[in-house]
Amino acid sequence: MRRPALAGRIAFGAGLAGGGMSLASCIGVLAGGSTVVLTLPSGVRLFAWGVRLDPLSALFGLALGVLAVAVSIYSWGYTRDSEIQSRVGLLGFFYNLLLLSLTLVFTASNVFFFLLVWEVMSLSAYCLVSFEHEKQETRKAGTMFLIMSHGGTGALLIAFLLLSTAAGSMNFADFHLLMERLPADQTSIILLLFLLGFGVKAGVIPLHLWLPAAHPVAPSNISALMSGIVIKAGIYGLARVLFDFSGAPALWVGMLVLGAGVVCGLMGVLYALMEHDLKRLLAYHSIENIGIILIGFGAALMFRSLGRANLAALALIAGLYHTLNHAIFKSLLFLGAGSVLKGAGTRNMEELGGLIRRMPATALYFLTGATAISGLPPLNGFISEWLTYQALLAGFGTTQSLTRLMFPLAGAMLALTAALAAACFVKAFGITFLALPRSEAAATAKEGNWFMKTGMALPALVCLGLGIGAGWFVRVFDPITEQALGVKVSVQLAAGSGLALSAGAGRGGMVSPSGLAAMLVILCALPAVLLAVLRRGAPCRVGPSWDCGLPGLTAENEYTATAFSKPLRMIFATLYRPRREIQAEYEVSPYYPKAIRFESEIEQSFEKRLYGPLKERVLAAAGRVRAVQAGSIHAYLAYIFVALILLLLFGARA
Amino acid sequence: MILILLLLVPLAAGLASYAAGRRRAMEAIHLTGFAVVFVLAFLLSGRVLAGGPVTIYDSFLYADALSALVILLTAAVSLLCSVYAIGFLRVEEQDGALGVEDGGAGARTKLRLYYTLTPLFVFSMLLIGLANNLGVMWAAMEATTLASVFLVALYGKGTSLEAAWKYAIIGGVGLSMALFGTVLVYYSGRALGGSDTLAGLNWSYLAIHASRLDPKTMRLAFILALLGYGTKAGLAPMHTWKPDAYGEAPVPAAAILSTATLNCALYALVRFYILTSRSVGPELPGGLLILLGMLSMGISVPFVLIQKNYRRLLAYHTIDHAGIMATAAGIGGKLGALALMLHMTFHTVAKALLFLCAGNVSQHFRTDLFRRIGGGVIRVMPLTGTVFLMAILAIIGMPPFSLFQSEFLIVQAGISSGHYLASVLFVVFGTGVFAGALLHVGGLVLGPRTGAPAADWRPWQGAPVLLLAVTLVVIGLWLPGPLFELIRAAARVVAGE
Amino acid sequence: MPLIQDPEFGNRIVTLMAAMVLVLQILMAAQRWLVTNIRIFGIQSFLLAMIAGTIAVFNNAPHLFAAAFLTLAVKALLVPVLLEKLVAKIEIQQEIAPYVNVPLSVVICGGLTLVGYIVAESFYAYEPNTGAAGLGHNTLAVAVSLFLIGFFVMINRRKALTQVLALLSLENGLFLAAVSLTYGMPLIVELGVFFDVLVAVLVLGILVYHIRETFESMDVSKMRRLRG
Amino acid sequence: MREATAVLIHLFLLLVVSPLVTGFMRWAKARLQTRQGPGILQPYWDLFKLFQKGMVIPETASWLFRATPYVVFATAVAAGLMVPMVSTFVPLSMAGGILAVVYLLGLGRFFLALGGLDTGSSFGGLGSSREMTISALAEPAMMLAAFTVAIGANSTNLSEVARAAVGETWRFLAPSQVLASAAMFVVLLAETGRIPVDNPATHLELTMIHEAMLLEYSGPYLALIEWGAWVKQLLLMTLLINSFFPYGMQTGWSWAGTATGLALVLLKLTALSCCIVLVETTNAKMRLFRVPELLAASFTLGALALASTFLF
Repeated sequence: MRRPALAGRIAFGAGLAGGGMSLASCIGVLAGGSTVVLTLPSGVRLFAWGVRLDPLSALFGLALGVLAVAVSIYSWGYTRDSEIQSRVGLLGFFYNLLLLSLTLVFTASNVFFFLLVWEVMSLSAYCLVSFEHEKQETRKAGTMFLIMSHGGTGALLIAFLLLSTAAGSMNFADFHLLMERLPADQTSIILLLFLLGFGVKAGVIPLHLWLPAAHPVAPSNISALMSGIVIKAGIYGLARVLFDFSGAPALWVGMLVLGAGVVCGLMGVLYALMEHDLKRLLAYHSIENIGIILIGFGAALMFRSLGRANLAALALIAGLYHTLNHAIFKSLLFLGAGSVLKGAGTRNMEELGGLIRRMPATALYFLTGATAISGLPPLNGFISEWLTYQALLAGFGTTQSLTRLMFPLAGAMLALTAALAAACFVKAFGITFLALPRSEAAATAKEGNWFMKTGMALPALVCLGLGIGAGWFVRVFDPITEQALGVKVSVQLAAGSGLALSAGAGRGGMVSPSGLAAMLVILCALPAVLLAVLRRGAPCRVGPSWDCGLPGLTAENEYTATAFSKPLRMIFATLYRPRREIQAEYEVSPYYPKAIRFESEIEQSFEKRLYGPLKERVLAAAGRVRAVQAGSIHAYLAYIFVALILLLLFGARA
Repeated sequence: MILILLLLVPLAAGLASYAAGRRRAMEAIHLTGFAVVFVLAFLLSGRVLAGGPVTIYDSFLYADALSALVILLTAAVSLLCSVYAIGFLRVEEQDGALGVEDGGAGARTKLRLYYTLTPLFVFSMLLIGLANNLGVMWAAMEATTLASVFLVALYGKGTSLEAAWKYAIIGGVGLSMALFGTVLVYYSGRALGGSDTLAGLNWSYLAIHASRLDPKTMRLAFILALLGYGTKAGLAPMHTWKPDAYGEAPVPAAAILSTATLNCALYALVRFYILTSRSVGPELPGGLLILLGMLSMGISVPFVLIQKNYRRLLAYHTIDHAGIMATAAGIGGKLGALALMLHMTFHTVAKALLFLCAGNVSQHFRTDLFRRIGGGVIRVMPLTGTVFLMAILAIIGMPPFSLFQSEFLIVQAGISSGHYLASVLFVVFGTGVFAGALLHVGGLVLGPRTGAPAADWRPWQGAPVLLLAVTLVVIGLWLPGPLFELIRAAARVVAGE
Repeated sequence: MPLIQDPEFGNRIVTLMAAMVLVLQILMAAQRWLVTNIRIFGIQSFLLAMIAGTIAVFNNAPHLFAAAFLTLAVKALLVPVLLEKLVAKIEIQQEIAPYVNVPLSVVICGGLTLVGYIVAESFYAYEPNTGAAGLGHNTLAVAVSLFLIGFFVMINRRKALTQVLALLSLENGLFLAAVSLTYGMPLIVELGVFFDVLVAVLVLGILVYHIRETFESMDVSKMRRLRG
Repeated sequence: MREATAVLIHLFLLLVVSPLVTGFMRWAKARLQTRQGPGILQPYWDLFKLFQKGMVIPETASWLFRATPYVVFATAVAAGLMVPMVSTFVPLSMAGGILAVVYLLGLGRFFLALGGLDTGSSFGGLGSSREMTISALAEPAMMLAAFTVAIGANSTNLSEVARAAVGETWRFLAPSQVLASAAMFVVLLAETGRIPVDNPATHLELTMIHEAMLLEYSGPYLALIEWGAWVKQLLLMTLLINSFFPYGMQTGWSWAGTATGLALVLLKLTALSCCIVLVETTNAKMRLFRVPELLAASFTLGALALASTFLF
């Protein structure tokens, strides 16, 4: 507290070290395919504290490790010379608590310990989200987050305890394929509860309400962790339950997950398009990407139900790969947004612009993240989407029933989602970083310091690496698929000695990210060199953009974020139910308005039509119940009297 | 000897305070008395843990692990509240909150009343724990009401009188039912030898011969005792006096009421539960306990959600937790009993802490309404604000705090014994209360600063808060071995091993 | 065999007196003069003391004499006197506007008596009609009815003092159950109970006084500021 | 040697023939509208002239503006190298199939849209916004059509697709193929900026889509982008042709076969161009907000195509 510099160094140094260790141990496990089991001394006596690092845990630990390293370095710089600096010790405490609890969530080996660290994770995330609690928005978001998260935990509690009662044990190790042995209806209930509980944490629509509220209000380095890895805890839970505890579930489970994924992806990106708060936009994209992950999971479940283990492995790899990818590029994007926020003082895109000149490094890294999240080759987002498509494509042949139409339709929706995401990131990057600054703050923005740049460079490099090196990297998934499905598919997946990915033997469909990258470099370089050589000394001058003959191009002439997304707002008006308001002030004639005020707003349908009425109903009902305690002692005595007579009669009859 | 001293010390402290009448002297007596009581309770726990039940005077007083735990908790809370009360009442007197008429004479009378009645109140609670005879236990329970009525009415305002009246009348009716139940237990034991003597109502005697008690009578007896002691514990629909009494009593008294008194009432219920389940089987008493428990949890949800007054919020919270503990008792079995005892311990720590925090806030802002304060307590009173938020998170079942463990255990017990509906409702109601409490207390504690920072560190009020806060954190992560053993032993008593 | 040693005779007398106690209780529910109520309560308590004495004589339970004496002293004499003094002090005589009017109250009391018998029935079915059980059966029904009617009166009346009185009469039901079912409780318990009753009356009396001072009314239904 | 020849032919088609196709379409359109019109070879002269000229870079633009032409050109050519033209041999078959083609084109579009925004003028933003919207809406239809052909071939690899298509003589008559090709045709119109979606000839501010993004480009940069667009058009057309009407495609290697294949491809391209020109002259450009209806129709066709593979 008193010495912020020291506090920051300790806090983020610890985060860095922890992240590094996590990375090392996870890589060890994934490389060796072994499982590390450890029982910690438990202080609460009744319950064991145990950790188990198996391949699935290690994958998530890997993502966490990368993020912890990058974000810790970034935070070091980010918290300097900011309002947070005076409270950096507290921030560091919760930051490290969050990292610790996340690590333990991914590795907890029994029900009690899992739920304990799960809630600690939520709690530390709550404290971090509410860190700047002076703002009403922040408090509201934090509260909503914790309440929804707790509700989800309730569902998990019941589900886990039903499982543990059936297993007669609290240990995850005893839950392996447990659900295959339970009656079908019980399995259904348990699975639904799990989907509900983990769905809240992952931000699956319609349980997502907290996500776009809570992620943006946290300090940006925390937002990076929240969107990057905290929501992945939900995905981890789903993966653990669906591919470890559950055997081959009923077909409808896969269909449900797949459907949820499609809806989630599409709705997420559609809402993101309408945002011009940079961080909220990114938060909605998290929902979208969770959807893409779920498409992979859903397909894997369906394949499993249909008895196609190899395909299931492919789909599972697609989902998990995307999980990892999203963790990395989303945190990269949030870190970039943090730099923008720190440099220009606002997250509102309508006040930004032209930052590419003032903050070149941030712009480059943000562009990398934007390209990756849009699923464009040769970065990592493309790989996981490609794998997802391949899985969906192959799904068509797995069954003869009408169900198979789900796969290509899901594929088409995925394509739409990805294309809309690209549109959205053209907007996000273009409006924020390109052309002219729209405000004084943006015009005088400052580039982040060296730590922040390093913190962003790291995930950007990983994005590239996971893209180009996909053929080598898929091997990492072997122990996971072997544990979950009993097959190893990396040999079929990796072609051309790791230079390319194949969709599996017998099915064509190959892609070589490294080849694509090389080709793009060559094809860009060739004309560039040719032009440079052939046109040496040719005139090239800098002039003003076409301003329609008006005196000079100013920031007011620029397209705004709102304008950019207008076509889509009109096209999807059914979903958005936009409301707009135009006020014009006239001075001389009605043809020459002096000033025009334009306001456009879309309806937050889930808030207005689902949660709003729900909240109102509950509160109204509570208000009516309040009449019970109206102050009349006679009424109070009457309650007891009635209870007495009823119970006496019951006791006499029974 | 410990048993006698345990009863004599608070009794003497009360009388001595009355006799002394001067503030300094009363404070000293108060503090010393409770310190001694705590030490004695500590020793008693040690004795019970080491050598099993302790009895005296032909088993007139009897302390097994269950009693020892309840007494230990009572003594601990009383000690901390007595420390707090010294600071609290001094400020109240200075601020004129106790009345300024007659040059402060009214305030001094009230101080004297407080320092006299509180030890008597605690005395009667200790007697509940120590009495072997169910009738004596009943009388002691009645005495707690009588001793605390004037504590509730201490401020002498219209609302305090209203609260005191409701407390006294509802409590009186409730305890009449409990007495009826006690009479019926005595009646059901008529077939046993020695029923004419004092021993016929001794718990230690009845527990041994419980299987021979007349089941028909025991069933009615349990229903009446459940309603009676349930009133005292604040189970719905007999809970209505609670928010009024807790909201109006001076904070330290309210803290004792909502922790120690609740424990004592539950203790009495559990004693009846044990006898009844041995006589007629655990289904009926267990089912009724779960029914009332669920009702209590359910009724507290709407009131927590739309609460305007934070002290009443805490009261509804106590109703919720009374329901939780009743449910745990009703689920029963080894797990349920253990969960009950753990929860009782943890709840005592957290709830006492909450009341003390609420007292600090209430004393600084001079209002109990959320709306008037508006928020930002953490900026005005950093320690109180932080601890308040922490404690509310703890009590709504957030780990790493301890109540998470006991609630987890309750649901586990519920599901493994097939009480699916109860378990699901438990979770649903828990979430509702969670939402309301977080919403309101979060709004109260967080936010921009609304006024000048409060007077700096007040040792008398700060120390107990800090101590309880540390305890709360520590027992969430590390439960001391002997305490855990005591809890386990108490749970064994409840589970009837 | 002299009458004094015939338990059958004792049972008859006790049952008769119990029935009178019940009638008094219903009377209390039906009429509204405060002082009359206090006196009815006094008579009721006196009858209870007699019942205790009778049982002590016929069933050879000498410690019940103590209970009888205590009842006589505390409930039949001390409490009525105290309450009457209080009434004189606060100058209120009549209960106005109960929630349920008199005829309906009486009907409800009848219903509650029925409940009392249903509850007592469950004991009766259990044990053959032996002497003590027969006594228990009838008097238990009366006791439960007393209890319930007292409770009902508490709900039905607005005045603080009537509530106190009703609470006491409700406890009379308890006492009846205690003496007739079990020939009284152990002495120490009895003493405790009586001490509590005495203190309760004092405490409630003081409260009533304060309420009267603060609210200038004894109508507890007006105390409705604490809500929600 | 053979492969080198094949690659050379491929590159020849991509880079050299693509302007010709555009020239032919312009010429044919002019003829249909009874105009004289420019000569068929006009695109070559345009390119030649543009590469000679000097450049004006907007002062608001950043390095991204300069990088965009290269990326657009490179992605188009790279995608072109994965599409079979004359034979089922595809130069970069291993680098990716239809998904890679779609996503590479997406990458080019991404940068083009950013380049449009980078100028700071409203036109650039307007063009970017509309282009991204329409292409996003075209994507699911495109993907469904791609799925239909890929399912037939059990592969997303385009050489496999073509091989499978060649294998069955009358396959193009299957309902699924007819419907899918119709869907693909609509997508083709949308992706290449043809009437009724966009008018490649217009420079009217309010109706521009693709052209609006290029407004600030001049000289060699404009040349590269235009060229890239033509390459993209050609590759999409061949994709349509070779997926659904692959007659005459070579599966092996022979000089004669290659010659026939080349001739046939040119013939089919001419035919397809004529179709496009017909559509363009007989239709008016749609309002921007009617375009989704067209694309929805295309999507439905694609879905029906899939359903019919199920039915037949």
